[in-house]
Amino acid sequence: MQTELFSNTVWILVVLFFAFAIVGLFGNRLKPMLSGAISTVAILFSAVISYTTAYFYFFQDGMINGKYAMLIPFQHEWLKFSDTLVINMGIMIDPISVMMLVVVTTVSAMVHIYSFGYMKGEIGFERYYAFLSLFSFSMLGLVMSTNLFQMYIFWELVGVSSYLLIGFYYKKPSAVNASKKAFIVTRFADLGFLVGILLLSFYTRTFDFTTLLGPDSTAISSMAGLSFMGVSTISWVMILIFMGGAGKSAMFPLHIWLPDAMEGPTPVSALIHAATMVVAGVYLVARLFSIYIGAPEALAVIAFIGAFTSLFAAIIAVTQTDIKRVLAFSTISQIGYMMLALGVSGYGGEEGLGFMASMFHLFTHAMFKALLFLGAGAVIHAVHSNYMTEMGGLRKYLPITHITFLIAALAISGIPPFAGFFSKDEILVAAWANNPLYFWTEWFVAGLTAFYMFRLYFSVFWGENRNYEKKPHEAPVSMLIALVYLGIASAVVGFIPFSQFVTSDGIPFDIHFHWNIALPSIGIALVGIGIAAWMYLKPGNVADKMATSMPGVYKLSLNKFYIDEIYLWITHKIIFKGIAAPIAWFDRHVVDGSMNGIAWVTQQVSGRTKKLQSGQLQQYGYAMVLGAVAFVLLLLYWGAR
Amino acid sequence: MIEGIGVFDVLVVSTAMFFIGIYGFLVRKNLITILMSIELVLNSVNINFVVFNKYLYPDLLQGYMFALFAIGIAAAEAAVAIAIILNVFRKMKGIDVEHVDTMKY
Amino acid sequence: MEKFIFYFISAIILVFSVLTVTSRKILRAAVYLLFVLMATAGLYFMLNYNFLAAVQLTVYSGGIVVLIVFAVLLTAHMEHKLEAPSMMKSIFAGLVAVLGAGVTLFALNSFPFKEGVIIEAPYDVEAVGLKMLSYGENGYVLPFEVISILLLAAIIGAIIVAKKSVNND
Amino acid sequence: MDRLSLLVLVPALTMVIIAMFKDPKKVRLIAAVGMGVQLIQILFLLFAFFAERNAGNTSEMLFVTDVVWYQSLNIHYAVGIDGISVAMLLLTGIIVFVGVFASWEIEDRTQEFFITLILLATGVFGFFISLDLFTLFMFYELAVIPMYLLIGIWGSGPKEYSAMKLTLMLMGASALLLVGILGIYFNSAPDGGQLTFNFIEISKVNMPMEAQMFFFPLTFIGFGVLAAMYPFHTWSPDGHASAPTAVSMLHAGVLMKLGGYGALRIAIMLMPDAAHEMAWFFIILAVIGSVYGALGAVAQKDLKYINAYSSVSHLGLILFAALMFNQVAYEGAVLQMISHGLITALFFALIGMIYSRTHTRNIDEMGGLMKVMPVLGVAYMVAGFASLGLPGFSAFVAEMTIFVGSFQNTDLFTRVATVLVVSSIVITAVYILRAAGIMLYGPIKNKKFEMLPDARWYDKVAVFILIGVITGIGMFPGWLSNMIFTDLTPMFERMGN
Repeated sequence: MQTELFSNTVWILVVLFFAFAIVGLFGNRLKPMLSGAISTVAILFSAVISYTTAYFYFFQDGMINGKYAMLIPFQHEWLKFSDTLVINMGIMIDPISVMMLVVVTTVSAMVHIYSFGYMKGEIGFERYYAFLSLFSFSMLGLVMSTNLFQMYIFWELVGVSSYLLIGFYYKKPSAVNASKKAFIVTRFADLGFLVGILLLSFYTRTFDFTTLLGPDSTAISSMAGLSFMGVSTISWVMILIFMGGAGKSAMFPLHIWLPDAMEGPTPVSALIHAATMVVAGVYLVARLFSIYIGAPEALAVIAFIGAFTSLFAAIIAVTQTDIKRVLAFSTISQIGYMMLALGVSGYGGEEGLGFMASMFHLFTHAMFKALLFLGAGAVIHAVHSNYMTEMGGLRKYLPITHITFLIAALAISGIPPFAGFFSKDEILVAAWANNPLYFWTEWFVAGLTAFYMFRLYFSVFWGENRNYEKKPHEAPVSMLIALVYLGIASAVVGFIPFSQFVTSDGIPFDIHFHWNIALPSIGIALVGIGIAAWMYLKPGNVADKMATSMPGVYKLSLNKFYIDEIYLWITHKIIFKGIAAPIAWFDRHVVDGSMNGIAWVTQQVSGRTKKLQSGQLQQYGYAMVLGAVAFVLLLLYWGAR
Repeated sequence: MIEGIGVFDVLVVSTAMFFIGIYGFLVRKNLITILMSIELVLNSVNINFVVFNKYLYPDLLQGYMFALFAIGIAAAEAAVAIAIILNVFRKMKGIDVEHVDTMKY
Repeated sequence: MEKFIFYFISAIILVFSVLTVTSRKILRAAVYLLFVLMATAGLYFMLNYNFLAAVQLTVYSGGIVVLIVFAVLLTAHMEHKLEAPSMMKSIFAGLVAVLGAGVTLFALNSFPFKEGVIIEAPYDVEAVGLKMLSYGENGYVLPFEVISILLLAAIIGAIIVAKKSVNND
Repeated sequence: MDRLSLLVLVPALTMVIIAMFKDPKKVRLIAAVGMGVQLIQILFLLFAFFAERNAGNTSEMLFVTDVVWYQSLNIHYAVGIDGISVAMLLLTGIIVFVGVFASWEIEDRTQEFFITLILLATGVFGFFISLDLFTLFMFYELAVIPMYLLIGIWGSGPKEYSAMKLTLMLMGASALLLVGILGIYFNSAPDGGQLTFNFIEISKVNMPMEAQMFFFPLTFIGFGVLAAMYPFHTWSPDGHASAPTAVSMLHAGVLMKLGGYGALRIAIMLMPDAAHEMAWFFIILAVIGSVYGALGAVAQKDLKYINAYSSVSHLGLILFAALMFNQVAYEGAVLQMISHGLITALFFALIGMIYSRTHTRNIDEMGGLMKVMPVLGVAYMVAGFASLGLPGFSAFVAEMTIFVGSFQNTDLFTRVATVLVVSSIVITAVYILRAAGIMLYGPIKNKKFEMLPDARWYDKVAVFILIGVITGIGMFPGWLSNMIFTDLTPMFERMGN
């Protein structure tokens, strides 16, 4: 039986968890290199298992009756709420989870290797590797979840490992703030996810994907006819769940944490904030896609937010000077693509092209974006600066980095035959089929992408030499291994016939190449590259002139449309100063004040009362006599009645 | 039993005496004079006991005995009171009742 | 005749009572008190309770008044005149006293006293003494013993309280 | 001697033995041994409990002992346990044991301190095993009163004020409670017959509705004050801030749970009809408590105040769950009591340890402590993650159980209330990470802090035991939640749902 065949996949999680536990608990007693080696061996082991799993799944055993099946080789009851509402811990093997296994373990393994060189000599080397293992564990647990709640659990765990890794340089206040921001923003988004899960599970009485997504799922029918504030309940539920995905995947307006997350070590940015964790939102939507199909409003929201975000982030990326931030906004923009593709997709066969394109883009993007980040890391490692204004002419010093970076830049710009071209092309096809407006937006964004990537590329690797304090040197071997491996991947993965493996309903289909879409997109990419070359390749200040000629737009873009400031204003002025501080005041002075007030009144009354005990004998005498008289009078009165 | 005098007549006398004592208790400042007022009060009560015994239950001795004991107790009370007054006088250099309020509150 | 004597004694009691509480010379007040107590003893004689009257004379007039006089001599000068109570105070206290007296008398007046049949059996000292030491019905041996202990305690207490403390501060 | 009475006897005996020694070292050791014996005893009890249940003993209360105590009012010394009380006992045992280690550095009147502390613990143990409302109330008072001494004598800051405030408010609450309990007693036999204090017996009868409507709010508020129900929570921040470490731990960890336990088990279970009628009002208070407490914590600067408000927030969740009339939510309430007890005890223990080193609790004066005391820093982060409901820690299990349970109520009012309560966990993340960020990370602000020592062995014992239990429950919640769920069934069914 197929299910048993894949049961060894569970070792991926076990091994990584123990790697985390060992390195995390005893790391400070081990040699740093040994800790790193433990983690790396664990992730390489996982990668091997993932690859074999992928091989066996896609080529040997996965297909049942012409359809890639959803297999659950391992499952264990973890927490039981009621007879049907049970949280299980298990692993699920289906096309997208297997694809994600490959992506995550590949990038993660490369990052582990790369970090040997990049993080060498850092304080907390073993801690770094412990966190990497924790992240890999959680991310793989997330992609292989058998039910929504397990997914939520690992979802939170990747959030926390992201928090830990962003805040790795914990003595740097900016890193601490960035990590906090990332955690809180995603946590806020997870609120929607959680409420969505609760609602969905309330209607369907289950968390399990097999029941939720299976052919006799009640997810859509159970909420049929229900609506809330004019929108059908299922759309509310799915939009809430998407909110969680939007938070993790840095969709507008929850994207603000991702650029700041670049405060973490660069390999971490490559792994978590470019290739794997940030696409968890895309994965979530893809995972629940068969339910999303029943919620067209939710899909429309996803498509719109995806398109808007991709445009918005691309515009910002054009003006940033910190290379990691350019890449961060580029990531946001590319994830916007994926979201859009899901939003415009239909279900089954050719209809589901968007779904397949989204997954394809997720796959290729992971490769080339990780490569871009790792390349940027090599550059930063060489010149000890993040700012491209302080770089230039590095191609002579860093030849291998240069080549791999170029491959990645071409890939993301959508130049054939590199990976990005194929996946982006499919997305554009899907967008065209749904709404030409989306197509033109994304087409324009493709041009912007090519422009800002080559702006980055030219200003870092070409142009005049800067006076570097120390002569930049090529990265160590461990880093180059990762760069080269991913470079090759970025160059070739585009040729994978993805629609044969990953489709919305598990049934493979053939895709047709659309020249009418591909040519304009190649065209605009070339235009973008050309403008970048014109502006940044030649000496002279074409770019500066452009910037000064459009000061408003430039400033807006440079300052990321002031979204951060708006959030800062909301959190500081409204939540801290406007709500929390008044509540604290209210609590101290009104609630507690009234309690103290009761005590005060009691004290005053007793203070007054005790004065009666004046020590003046004759006052007591008066009281006694008058009291006695009063009693006698009362008795007489009653006696008379 | 006094010819021509009813129980009420005697009680008028004792009541008047009682409230004269009360008056003295209320207006006097010197502790000794207050003590004297109290003796008046006690005395009037004794008269009551005796009169009740004589007029209402002449065959019994309760009121008589009670008066007897009350006199004994009054003696004890006076002795202790005067001892206290002397002590107060020594401690406070005076026996003005308005100043004896150390134990208030 | 008896009626007249009663009125006479009553007048003495009331007049000297008032003088006791109003006299501004403290020693005189003590003497007035003595007169009141003696008049009371006269009342007891009239009621034919001779032993009680004798006790009243010896213990009250003889003992207590002497004690008071001693106390007066120990605490005040012979010629010291007490300050007169303020008008307000005496009026107010007087009102309270009159009110109390009024209420009491009203109550007494409205109570129907049933006077018993008078048995002119003289209660001589012997009868009283027997009663006092009898432990049968209507015997008073227990109060007698109690009061003897009380007196002892009072004597000791008076000594303890009145004696100068050793560490005189 | 039955085994439940031993739970009261062992601490009592420990007190007697402590009273015979003056040397602080010996006193500490005796206290640790005594409470260790107590903990082991509770673990055996737990196993015995499971053995009985697995053997098919389905009676509601196990190991019951019932002795008449005062005949004319039918007061019994009745003890027994079910899955809920045994879980609470386990919590108490752990926290008291750990609390002894957290007060290892008490030098002032060590002997008296430990006697009072264990006296308090005795009250708590007694409370959880009592089946008789009168003995229950007696143990309740026994637990509340030592608190006054512990804060007033060994506290810090405005300790007399805090001790007074805490004691007076709790005493006021117990006055309400006493009225409530007597009310229950006098209505315990509506059809005539023997009045009883035994709440298992009472839960089998239907109290008259008018009586319920009168006595339910009294009882609920009486217990609610102890569970820091808004707006009667203000004793908690001041009390915690002034209390010595172990007392804060015990108080927030266990004593406040007496309130939750009582509110659920006595107020709601015995008077379900009135509870149903009035639920809306108390739900509003609970929601306010949980959101308001969290927001209040955001604005605080003193670590203990942060944690005290956090407790208000989390106990709001317990009260909220208790008012949901849903078995899953009840299970969540009990789980949350245990989870919050452990986590908050860990927090207070760590705060105490940090305070004893830095001599300040103001987070603005600290910074970069992670570098100086990594063990305590990491433990604080773990506590923080646990508190904000991260999977793998007990709070996640508890909170999710509450949320899943309360979502089974379909009306819009509870839905909105639930969503509001869920949002409090986001705010929890804000204040936890804010405090941790300022205190642990960044550069070291105060030069004096650079030489501070990290955790000592007794600190580590305390911290590691708590972390172990929190993660243990968080990773393997099944046995606990099943035990609680099963034993809630008879009660729940009698409530007529």
